[in-house]
Amino acid sequence: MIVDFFFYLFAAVLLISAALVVSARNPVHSVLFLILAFFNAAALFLIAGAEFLAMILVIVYVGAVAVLFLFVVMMLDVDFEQLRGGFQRYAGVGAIVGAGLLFELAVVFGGWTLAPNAEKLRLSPTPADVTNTEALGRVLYTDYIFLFQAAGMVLLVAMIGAIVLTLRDRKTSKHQNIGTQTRRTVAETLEIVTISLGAGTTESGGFLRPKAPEPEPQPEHEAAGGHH
Amino acid sequence: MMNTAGFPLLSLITWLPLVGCVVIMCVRGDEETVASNARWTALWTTLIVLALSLVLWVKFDPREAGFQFNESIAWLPHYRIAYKMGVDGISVLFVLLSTVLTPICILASWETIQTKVREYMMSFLILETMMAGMFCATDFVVFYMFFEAVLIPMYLIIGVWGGPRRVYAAVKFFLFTLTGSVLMLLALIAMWLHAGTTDISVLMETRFPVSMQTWLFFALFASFAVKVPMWPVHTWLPDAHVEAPTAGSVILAGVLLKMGAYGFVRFSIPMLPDAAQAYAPLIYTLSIVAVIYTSFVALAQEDMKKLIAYSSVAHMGVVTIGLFTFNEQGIQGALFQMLSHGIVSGALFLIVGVVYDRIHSREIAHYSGLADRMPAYALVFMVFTMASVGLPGTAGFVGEFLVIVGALQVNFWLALLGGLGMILGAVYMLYLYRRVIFGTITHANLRHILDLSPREWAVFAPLIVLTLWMGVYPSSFTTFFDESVAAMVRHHHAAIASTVKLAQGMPGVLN
Amino acid sequence: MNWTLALPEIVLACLGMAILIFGVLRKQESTQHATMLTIGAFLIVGFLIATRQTGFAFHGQFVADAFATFNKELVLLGGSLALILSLDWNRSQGIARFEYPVLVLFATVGMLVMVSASNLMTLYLGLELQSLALYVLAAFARDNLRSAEAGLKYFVLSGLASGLLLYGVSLVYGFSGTMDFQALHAALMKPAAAPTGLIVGVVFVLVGLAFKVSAVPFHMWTPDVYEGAPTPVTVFFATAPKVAAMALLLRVMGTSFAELVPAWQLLVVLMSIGSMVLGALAAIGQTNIKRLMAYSSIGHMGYALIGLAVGTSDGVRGVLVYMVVYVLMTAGTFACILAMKRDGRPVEQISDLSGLGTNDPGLALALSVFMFSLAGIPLMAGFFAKLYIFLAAVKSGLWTLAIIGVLASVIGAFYYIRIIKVMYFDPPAAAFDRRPPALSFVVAATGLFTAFFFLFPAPVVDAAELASRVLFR
Amino acid sequence: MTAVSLNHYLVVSGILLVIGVFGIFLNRKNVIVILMAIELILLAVNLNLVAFSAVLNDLTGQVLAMLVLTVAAAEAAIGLAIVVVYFRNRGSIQVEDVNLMKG
Amino acid sequence: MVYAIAVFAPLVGALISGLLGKAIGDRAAMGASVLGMLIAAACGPYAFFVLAQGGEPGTIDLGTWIEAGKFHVSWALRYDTLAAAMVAMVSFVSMLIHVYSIGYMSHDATRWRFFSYLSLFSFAMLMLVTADNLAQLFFGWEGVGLCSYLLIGYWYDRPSACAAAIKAFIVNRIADLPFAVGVALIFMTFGSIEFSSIFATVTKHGADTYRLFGLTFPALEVIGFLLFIGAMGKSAQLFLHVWLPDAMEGPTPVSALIHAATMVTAGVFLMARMSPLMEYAPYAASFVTIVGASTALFAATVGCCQNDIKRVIAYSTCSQLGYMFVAAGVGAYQASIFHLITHAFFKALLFLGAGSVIHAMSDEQDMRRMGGLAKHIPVTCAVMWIGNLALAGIPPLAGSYSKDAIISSAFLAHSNVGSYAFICTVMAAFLTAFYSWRLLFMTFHGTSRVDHRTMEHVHESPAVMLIPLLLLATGAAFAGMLLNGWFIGHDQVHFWHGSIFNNPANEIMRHIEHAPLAVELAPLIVGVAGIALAYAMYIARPDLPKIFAKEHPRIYFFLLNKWYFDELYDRIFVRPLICIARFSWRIGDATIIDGVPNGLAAIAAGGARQVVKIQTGSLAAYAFVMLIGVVALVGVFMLFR
Repeated sequence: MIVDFFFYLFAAVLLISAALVVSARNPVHSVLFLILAFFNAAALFLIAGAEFLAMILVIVYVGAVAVLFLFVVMMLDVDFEQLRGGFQRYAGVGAIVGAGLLFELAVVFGGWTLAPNAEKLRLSPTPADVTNTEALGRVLYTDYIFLFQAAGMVLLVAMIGAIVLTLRDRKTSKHQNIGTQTRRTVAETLEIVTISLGAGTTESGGFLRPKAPEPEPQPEHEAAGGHH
Repeated sequence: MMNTAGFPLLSLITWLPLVGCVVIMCVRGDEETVASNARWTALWTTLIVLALSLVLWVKFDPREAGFQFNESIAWLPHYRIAYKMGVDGISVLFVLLSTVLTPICILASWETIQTKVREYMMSFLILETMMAGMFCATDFVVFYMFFEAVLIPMYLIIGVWGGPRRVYAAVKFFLFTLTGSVLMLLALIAMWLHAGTTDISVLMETRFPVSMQTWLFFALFASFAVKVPMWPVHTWLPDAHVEAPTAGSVILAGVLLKMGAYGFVRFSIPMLPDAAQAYAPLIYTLSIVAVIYTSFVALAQEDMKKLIAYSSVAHMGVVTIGLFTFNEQGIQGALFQMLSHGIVSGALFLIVGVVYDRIHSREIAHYSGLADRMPAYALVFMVFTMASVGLPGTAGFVGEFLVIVGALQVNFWLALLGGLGMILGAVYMLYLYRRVIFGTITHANLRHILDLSPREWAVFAPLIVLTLWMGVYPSSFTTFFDESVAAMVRHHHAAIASTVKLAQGMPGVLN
Repeated sequence: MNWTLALPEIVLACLGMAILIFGVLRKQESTQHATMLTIGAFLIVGFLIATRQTGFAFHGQFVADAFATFNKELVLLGGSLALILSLDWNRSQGIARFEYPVLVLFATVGMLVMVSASNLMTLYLGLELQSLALYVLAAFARDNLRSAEAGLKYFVLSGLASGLLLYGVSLVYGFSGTMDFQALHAALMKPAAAPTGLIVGVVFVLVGLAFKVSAVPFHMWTPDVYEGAPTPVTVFFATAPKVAAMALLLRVMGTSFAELVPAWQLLVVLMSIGSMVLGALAAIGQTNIKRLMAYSSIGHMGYALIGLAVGTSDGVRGVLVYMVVYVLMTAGTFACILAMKRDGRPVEQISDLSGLGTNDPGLALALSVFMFSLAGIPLMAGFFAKLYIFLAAVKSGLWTLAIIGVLASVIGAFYYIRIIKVMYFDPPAAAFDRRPPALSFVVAATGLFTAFFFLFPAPVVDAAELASRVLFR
Repeated sequence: MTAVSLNHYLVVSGILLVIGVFGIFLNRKNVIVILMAIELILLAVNLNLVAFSAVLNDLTGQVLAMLVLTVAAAEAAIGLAIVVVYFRNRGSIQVEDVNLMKG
Repeated sequence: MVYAIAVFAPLVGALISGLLGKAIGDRAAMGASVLGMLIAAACGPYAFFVLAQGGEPGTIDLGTWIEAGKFHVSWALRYDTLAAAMVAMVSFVSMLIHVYSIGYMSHDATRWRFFSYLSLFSFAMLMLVTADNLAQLFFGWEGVGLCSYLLIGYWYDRPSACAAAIKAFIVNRIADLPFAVGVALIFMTFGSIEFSSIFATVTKHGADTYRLFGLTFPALEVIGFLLFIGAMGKSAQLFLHVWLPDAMEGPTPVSALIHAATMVTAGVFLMARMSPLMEYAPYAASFVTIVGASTALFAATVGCCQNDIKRVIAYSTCSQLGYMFVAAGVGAYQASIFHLITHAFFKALLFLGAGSVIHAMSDEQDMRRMGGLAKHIPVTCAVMWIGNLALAGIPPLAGSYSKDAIISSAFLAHSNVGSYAFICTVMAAFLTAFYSWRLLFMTFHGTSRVDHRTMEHVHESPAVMLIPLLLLATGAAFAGMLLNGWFIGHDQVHFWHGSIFNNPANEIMRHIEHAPLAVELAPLIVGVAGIALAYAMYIARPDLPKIFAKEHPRIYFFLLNKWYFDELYDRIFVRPLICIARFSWRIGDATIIDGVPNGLAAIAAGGARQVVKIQTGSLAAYAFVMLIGVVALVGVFMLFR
C-alpha cells in the first residue's frame, strides 16, 4: 500500500517534471526539472529493486550529465529574451499523433502476458541470495565483458569527439614557453634607435617597442569559418 | 565454343567494334589527328566486322531451322545463365543489316561530324556491338542486356550531336524505351523462374500457363511496342529522328526499330503462342491505326525527317500485322519488310542528310526544284521513294505484298486496311518528292547547291544495289528465314492446337 | 569462450587506440600518416576477418559467420575508399586532423560489431559506437555552419531513432524474456502465438534500423546531412554505415524475427515503396549534386529493402549483391564529385558539371558509367544489382513491389541521365582543378568495376550466396 | 515486484516516451531542450528495462539499462559539443534557425 | 529467246540512256533507246507471227522471285497468243513513238531522260503483258504506273504537270490495293498465283466461298471484283478515270504511248488474261460490263465539250476503254482485245497527230484557237482523218470491225446488262463520231482562229515524225481488215490457242459474226449521224455551239467540267483528308498522344516539387515525420496483422 502510494507519488512527479522539462521557458529551469525527473526515476528504480541503477542514475546523471547540461546552457550566451515559448505550428496534429502513439502503446500493454517460455530464455537469471549490486557486478565483468568494453569504446569516442569539436588551439591565448624565454637574447629584444636632437619621437617611429612578431600564417579554415 | 565457323565468329562480330573503340581511345595528338584517326579506325573496324558477317552469311546453312554458330560460356552458373550466342535464319540477316549499315553511317558522318569526332565514332562502335550482340544472343538475359544497353550510345548520339531540341528528344527516347524495357525485365524474370533457364531455345519449348502468358505478353509488349514503335507509343520516334544526326537516324530507323519487331518474333510469338493468338486482334487494330493514322500525320509534316520518321511508323505497322498473322507469308513478309525498311528508310534519312549538310535546313518549304541542280540526287531519291512506296522490283514491295497475302488469310479487312499504307505512302512520299525535287528553284541558296559527291555515292551505291537486289531477287534473303519461319509457324499451330485440346479436355479450367 | 572470433574487432580497436596515441604525440601534421595507418589497419583486419572461423562468442552476443564476413569486408572497403578520398580533400579544406581517421576507425569498429551482433545489446552498442563517431564526423568541419548543422540534425534525429530502437528492444525483451537472436528465434517458432507487444517492439527496432539505412519516412536527415557534411564524410555516410545497418536489419529480421515475416513484411514493403518513389521523385528538382546523391541513396535503399521484404535467403542474396554494387558505384560517384573543384574551392552544383565531356573526357566517362549504373541500365553493375533484387521479388510474388520498383527506376533514370546531359550536351564551363592521383585511382577502380562487373559477376554473387544461406533458413 | 504491477511502470514509461518525443518536435526554443528530451526517452527505456528485469527476474535488462546510461552520457557529451560548435557558427541555438539546408 | 529479247531490249536501252545519258550525250542516249526499241519491234511481232502461224506457246523461266512457304513466284515470260499479240502491238507502237519523239522532243534539254523513261515504260509494259503470274503482272502494272508518273511529270517545273503525275500515280495506287488484295485472295483460294496453276484449278474452286461483310460470297466473284477494281484504275474507268485527262500534261508522245495505246489497256488485258476465272464470276463480269458501258457513254459526253485537243482524245480513250470492258464483261474477250489492238493504232495515231498539230502550233492545245489548218499541215490532217474515221467506226477502217464486234456482243449477251451496254455503246458511238469530227472541224477546217504570230510558224512536222504517223495510219486503216479473221473471225479458236478462255456456256464468240443486221448497222448509222451533227454545228452553223451553251448552261457546264468529278473528289476526299492529316498531327499526335507522356512527366515533376516541400529543413518537422512514420507503421501493423 505504502509502496503504491510512493510509486504514484514518484511517478506523478516524474511525469510532471518531465513535462516541465519540455515546456519550461527557461532552459535552466528545464535542466533543473530534468534533475528532478532523474531523482524520481531513481526512486522508481528503487521500488523495482534496482538499487545499483538507481544510485548510478543519481551519481552519473545528476552528478555529471545534468550538470554538464547546466554548464553548457550557461556557457552559451543565449539571449533568453529571444527564445520563443510555445509550441510548433503543427502542435494540434502533433497532439493527435502523440495520442495515437499512446493509444497504440496502451493496446500493447493491455495485452501483456509473460511469454510462456520466458523463464527458460532468460540469459542471466537474478541470483536469489546476493544483492543487486553484487549480482550485476558478477555478470558485468564476465558474461558481458564484450559489451562492457564496447561501452568503454563508446565513451572513448565521445571523449575524442568532444575534444575534436570543441578544443581550440587559440592563437590568442597566452601560453608560457619556457624554452623560448630562456633562449632570448638581448639582440632579439632590444633595438637601439638613435634619435636626432630636437626631433620628436613620432618622427623617428614612436616609442621603443618590441619587434613585431612574424605574422603567423592564418590557417585557411579560420578565415573560411566566418563567425569569429 | 566450337561451331561451324571453327572460331567464335559471333562473339568476334559482336565485340570487335569495342576493340576498335579501345584503339580510338588510345589515339593521342591534336584534334585533327585524333579526328581523322578515329574516322579511319572506325571505318576499318566496321568494314572488318562487315567482312566477318559476310563470312557468317556465306557459311550459314539456310536449310536448318535452329540456331547455328552456337557459342556458350558459363557466366552465372547459379542462375543457369550463360553467355550464349547463336544465329538462326531470322537473326542472321539482322546481324548483317547492322553490320552493313554501320560502315555506311560512319561514312555518312565523315565530314558532317566535326566536333568530338572521337567520341562520336566510339559511340557508333559501341552501338554496333550492342546491336550485333542483341541479334546474336540466344540467352534472354544476354539479349536483354544488349537490348537495353543500346540506349546508352544512342542517347549520347542524339543528345550530343543532335539538333536544337536534342535534349528533349534524347530524354524522351531514353525514358520511353526504358519504361518499356523494365517491364520486359519483369517478364523476363518471371519466365526465367518458371522455366528455370533463360536459354531462348529452351524457353521456346516451354509451355507457360495461359493466364501467365497473358500478362507476360503485355509486359513484353510494352517493351517491344515502344521500340517498334506501335501506335500510340510512337511519339518518341519523330522527335528522336528529327534531332538525331543523320547517321543516328539511319541506325535508329534501320536497326533500332527492328529490335522491337525482332523481339516479337523471338519471344512473344514462339514463347507465348496462346496469348499472341488471343491478342493478335489488338495488335492488328493498333497496327492498322498506325498505318493509317501515321500516314496522315506524315502527310501534314513540314519537316522532311519527321515525315520519313512517321512513314517508318506506318511501315512498321505493316511489319507487326505480318508477324501476327502466324502464317509463313505474313511472317516472312514482315521479316522482309523489316530488312527492306532498314535499308530504305536508312537511305531516305541519308538523302535528307545530303541536303541538310548543304543548306542546314530540313524544312520542306526551303527546297524546290532540286532536280535541276542535282539530277543524280533526284535519281537516288526517286529510287528510294519508290522503294518506300513499295514499287515492285524494289525491296519495299516484296515485304508489303507478302504481308498482304498473309493478312488476307486472317481477315479481308486486315489486308485491305493494312495495305492502305500502299496508297497513303505513295501520297506523302510523292508529295514530298514533288515539293523537294520538282518545281523551279526559288531559294537563292539552292542555286549553287552541289550534286552528290563521290563519298555520298559510295554511301548510296551499296544501298541502291541492295534495294534493287532485294526487289528483284528476294529469294537470296528469304531462303535464310524460310526454314526458321516454317518451324516457327508449325510450332505455333501445334501449340495452339494443344491448348485447344487441353481446353476441351478440361472444360472450365482455363477460363 | 571463443573470444578469438572477435579478434578482428579487438585488433582494430587496439590499432585505433595506437593510432590515436600516435596522432596525439605527432600532433596535427600526422594526419596523412594516421590515415595511411588506418587504411593499413583496415587491410590487416580485412585479412583477419577473411581467415576467421565461424561460431558464436561471448555467450552468444557475438557471431562470426559468412554473412558477417561478407558485410565486414564490404564495410572495410567502404571505409577505406572514404579514407582514401578524404586525404587530399581534408588537407585542402583545412580540416586535416588526425582524429578524422581515428573516428572513422572507431565508427568502423562499431559497424563491425553491428554486423556481428547476435544480441540486441550488442546491436545497440555497435550502433551507438558507430553513431557517435558519425555525429562527430558530420560536424567535423566545425567552422562551417553547414557541417555543424548537419551534425546537429543527424545527432538529434539519430538520438530519437536510437531512443525508439531501444524502446523496441525493451519491449522485445519484456515480452519474450530474452535479447539473444537465437533464443528469440526459438521463442517465436509459432508466430501466431507471439504477443502483440513483442511485434510492436519489432516494429520499433525496425524503425530504428530503417533510420540508419534512411528508408522513408525515416530518411529526412539524409539530404541535409549529405549536403552539409564534408564530402569525404558524405562518402563514408553513403557507404559503410548503410552496409552495416542493412546487414543488421537483415540479421535481426532474418534470424530472430524470421518466422514473423508476414507480420513485418507489409511494413518493409511500404518503406521500400516509399523510398523508391521518394528517391526517384525528390531528386528530380535538385541542383546540388550531393543532395541529389542523398535522394539517390534513399531510392537505392528502397530497392535493397525489396530484398528484405521478400523475406527469403534469395532476397538476402539480392540485397548483398546490391550493397556491393551500391557501395562501389556510390564511392565512385562521390570520387567524381570530390574532383569538382575550381581554384581550390569545391563546387557542388549540377550545372558546374556542364561540358565536362569536353573538359575532362575521362572523368565524364567515369561519371557517365556511374550514372548509367545508378539508373540500372544493363551492362553496368547497377543493372545486375536490380536484377537480383527483382528476381527475388518476383520469385516471392511481390509483384506490386517489383512493378513499382521498375517504374521508379525509370523516373530515377531521368535525373541520372540529366547529369549525363549536363556533362555532354551543355556548353563547357570552366575546367576543374587537377585531380589528385588518389582520386583518379578510386574513380578508375570503381569505374572499371562498375562497367565490367558483368564480365565476372560470379565471385560476388557466389559469396553473397554463401553469406545469404545463414539467414532465413 | 509485489505491490506495483508491471503495467504501472509501462504506462509511466510510455507517457514519458511520448513526452520525450513531443519535446523533440514540438518545442521552438532551444536545441538543448531537445537533448534533454532525448534523455527523457532514454529514461523511459530504462524504466521499462528495469521493470521488465524485475518481472522476469532477469538481470539482462538491468545490464542493458546500465549500458544505456553509459551511452546516454556519452551521447550527451557529444550532443552538447555539437551544440557548442553550432552555436559558435550560428550564434544561436534556436530550433527554428536550424534550417539552412532544405529542399 | 527472240521473245525475251523483245522484252529486255527496251530495258537495256533505258538503262544505257538513263544511267549513262549524261555522260554519252543526248544523241547517243537517244540512239541506244531507239535501237533497243527497234530490236524489240523486230522481235515482238516476229514472235507473234511465229505463234500465229502455229508455233508452240510456252513459258520462258528466268528465275525465282519471291518465295515464302508455299507462296512461290518466279520471273517468267508467258508466251501465248494473248501475250504475244500484246507484245507485238506494244513493241511496234512503242517503237514508232520512240521514233516520233526524236522529232517531237528535239528542242528538249534532257532528251536522254525522256527516252530512258520511255524505254523503261516499254519494258514495264512488256513485262506486264508477258507475265506468267499475277505478281509479275503486278510488277509491270506498277512499273508502267511509275513510268507514267515520271513521264507525266517530265516537265517537272510545271506545277500542273507535277500535280497530274501525282494524281495519276495515286489514283492508280488506290486501285492497285484491291488488286493486290485480290491477288492475295487468289493465293488463298488457289494456293498459287501462277496463271497455269490457277486456270487449271478454277473449276475445282468454283464453289469456294469467302465471307465478307458478314455475308458469304463465292470466292471467285470476290476475286473478280477486286481484280476489276484494279483494272478500273489502270484503265481509267468511271470513278477512277480522273487521272487520265490530267495526264495530258505529259509530252504528247507519252499520251500516245501510255494513255492511249498501251498502259491504259492493261486493265482490259488483265480481264482477258483472267478470262478463265472471270468466266466463272458472272456477277463480277456483269459489273465489268456496267462500268464499261457507263464509262463509254460518260466519257463520250464529256469529250463533246472539251476544248483542249488532247483532252478530247483522252476522253475518247476513256470511252473506248469502256467499250473494251463491255466486251470483256459479256465474255467477248477476243473482241475486246481486238479493239484494244486496233484502238492502239488509231488512238496512237490521233495523239501523235494532235502532237504534230501542237508542234506546228508552237505548243498551243486549245482548239478554239485553231481552225483551218488543213492546208498548212496536210499530211497531219490526212492522218487525223484516217484516225478519226477509224475511231468513229466507219468501215472498212480498223475501228469499225472491232467496235461493231463489241456492240454486237453486247446485244448478243441477251441480258439486261447486255442491253444496257448495247444502248450505252450505241449512244456513245454517236457521240464518238460527233466529237471526233468536232475535233477535226475545229482544228483543220472552217475559218482560222489562229493568231498571226503563231500562224507564221505553222509548219508541217519533220519526216521523223511523219513516218510514224503514216505507219500508224496504215495500221489504223488496215489492221481491222487484216486481223479480223484471227481475232474474232473463224480462225479465232485456233488463233487464240486457249490463251483466252470461254465458258462452254458462253456462245457469244460463235455468234458474233451473225448478229442481226440492224445491230450490225447501228454503229455505222449513228456514226454518220454524229458526223453530220458535227458538220452542222462546226462548219455549217459555227454559232450553234454557243447558242446551245447559252440555252442550256447547266448541261454545258456539267459536261465542260467533266461532271464535276474533280470538284466532288476534292470536296469529299482530298480536303477532308488534308484536314484529318493536320488534325491528326497537331491535335492527335502533338496534343493527345504526346500529352500523356508529357503529362506524366509533368506529374512527376509536380510530385517532385511536392515531395521536396516536406523537406523544410526544420529539425522539428523531420522529427515529426519520423514520429508519424512510427505511429503509422505501428498502426498499419495493428490493422493488417
